[in-house]
Amino acid sequence: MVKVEIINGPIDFFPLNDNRDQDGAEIVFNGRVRAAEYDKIITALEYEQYEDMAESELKKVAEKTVKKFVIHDLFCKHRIGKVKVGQSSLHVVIRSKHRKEGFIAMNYFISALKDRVPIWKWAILEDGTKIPSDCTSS
Amino acid sequence: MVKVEIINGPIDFFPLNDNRDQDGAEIVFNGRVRAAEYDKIITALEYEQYEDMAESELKKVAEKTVKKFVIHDLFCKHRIGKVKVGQSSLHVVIRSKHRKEGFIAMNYFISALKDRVPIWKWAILEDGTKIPSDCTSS
Amino acid sequence: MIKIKIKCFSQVKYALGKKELVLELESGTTTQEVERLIRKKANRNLDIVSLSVAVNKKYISKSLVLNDGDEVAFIPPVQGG
Amino acid sequence: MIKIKIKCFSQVKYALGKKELVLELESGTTTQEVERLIRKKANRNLDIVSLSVAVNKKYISKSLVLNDGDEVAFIPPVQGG
Repeated sequence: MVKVEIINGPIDFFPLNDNRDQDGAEIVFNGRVRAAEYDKIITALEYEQYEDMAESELKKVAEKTVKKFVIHDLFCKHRIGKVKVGQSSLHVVIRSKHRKEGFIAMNYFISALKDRVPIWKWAILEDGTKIPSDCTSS
Repeated sequence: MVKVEIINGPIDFFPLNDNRDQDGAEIVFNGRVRAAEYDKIITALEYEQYEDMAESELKKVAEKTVKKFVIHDLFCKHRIGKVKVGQSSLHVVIRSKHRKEGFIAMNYFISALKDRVPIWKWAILEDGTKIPSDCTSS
Repeated sequence: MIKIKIKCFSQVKYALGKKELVLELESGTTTQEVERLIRKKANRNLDIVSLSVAVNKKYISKSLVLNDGDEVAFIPPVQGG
Repeated sequence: MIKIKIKCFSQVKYALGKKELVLELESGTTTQEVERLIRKKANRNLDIVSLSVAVNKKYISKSLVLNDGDEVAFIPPVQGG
């Protein structure tokens, strides 16, 4: 089963499901905002999305992952808006029969998400300035 | 930081820690008992440990993983005793700066655990018979 | 003449200082031509930025002729996760 | 003479029908000799099982001479996880 959500506000983690007969492996990934972005100190990131397209691309990527690898569940929440340092911007749960296919699927999914889903980061610096994340390196 | 525990009874999952400044990635692995072991239907597994040695080997493996890869936290709980189908026998949390090193460390840790830690599975079949898990294949 | 909407994100928004543009163009205008126009408006600030193209919220892989009412986005490298 | 304790797990326990054995052996007996003895007691049931060896709850990589009071385990392939 595939569930994807784009959320403006803190992520409620999917409950760990300790009641599955066929899934030997459950892998959870939480991606958090770190205190530095390209070596500049930040207080938060602000995630911008291309509305509707972000969610539909996320869904496509999730469905492709589930089809490509033999996994049962792929649940994903991606946050948009302001996310403070230390908080999760991305939460993914994959359930599969075996661990190996689960890890491969998780890596594939996150890479594909980072490659295709129209979401961008703006860095919020200590003085309050907001700049596209890439420009923090210049 | 390394925490390892061998537990006789249900696993309390480590809380997901949404308050970390330096760890961009948190990876959780839950290994569950599946309804079949080597194609035979089972109702539960019973995990047997070599007391003291299992925990000390688990700790060694965890410490080696933390040292070998640049990760901040490795927390692990392994259950022993009877674990019903659907329940978790293994719970691992790894926190690291980046996702890639976290996944590599997780794979390494689980493989090393499966290779070195003196814990064994007994299959409990539908008729109540208890046999070493390997012998379910014969 | 056709009227199209351009959605601007991230570096494109930063370079143009706008979230959205509406352009009136001659019929037959292609996405490639619009991209050239956008890069020009950005005053060299997008010169080193690679842009993917979406028409009506779907990625396209080669230049298309635009229709009246189309929504176009020139998508800088995405950064989800 | 020395007295050693053998801990039995998984297939070793299953083959011998015992969790633990106490053996009295001549001084100078090695882990390799004890392993041969255990395999013999198991009546061919451990013939295809590879065994690692732990002395006093630590893996050893080559045969050792045992001391009085040692605890020895012949460890079949482990199955944690």
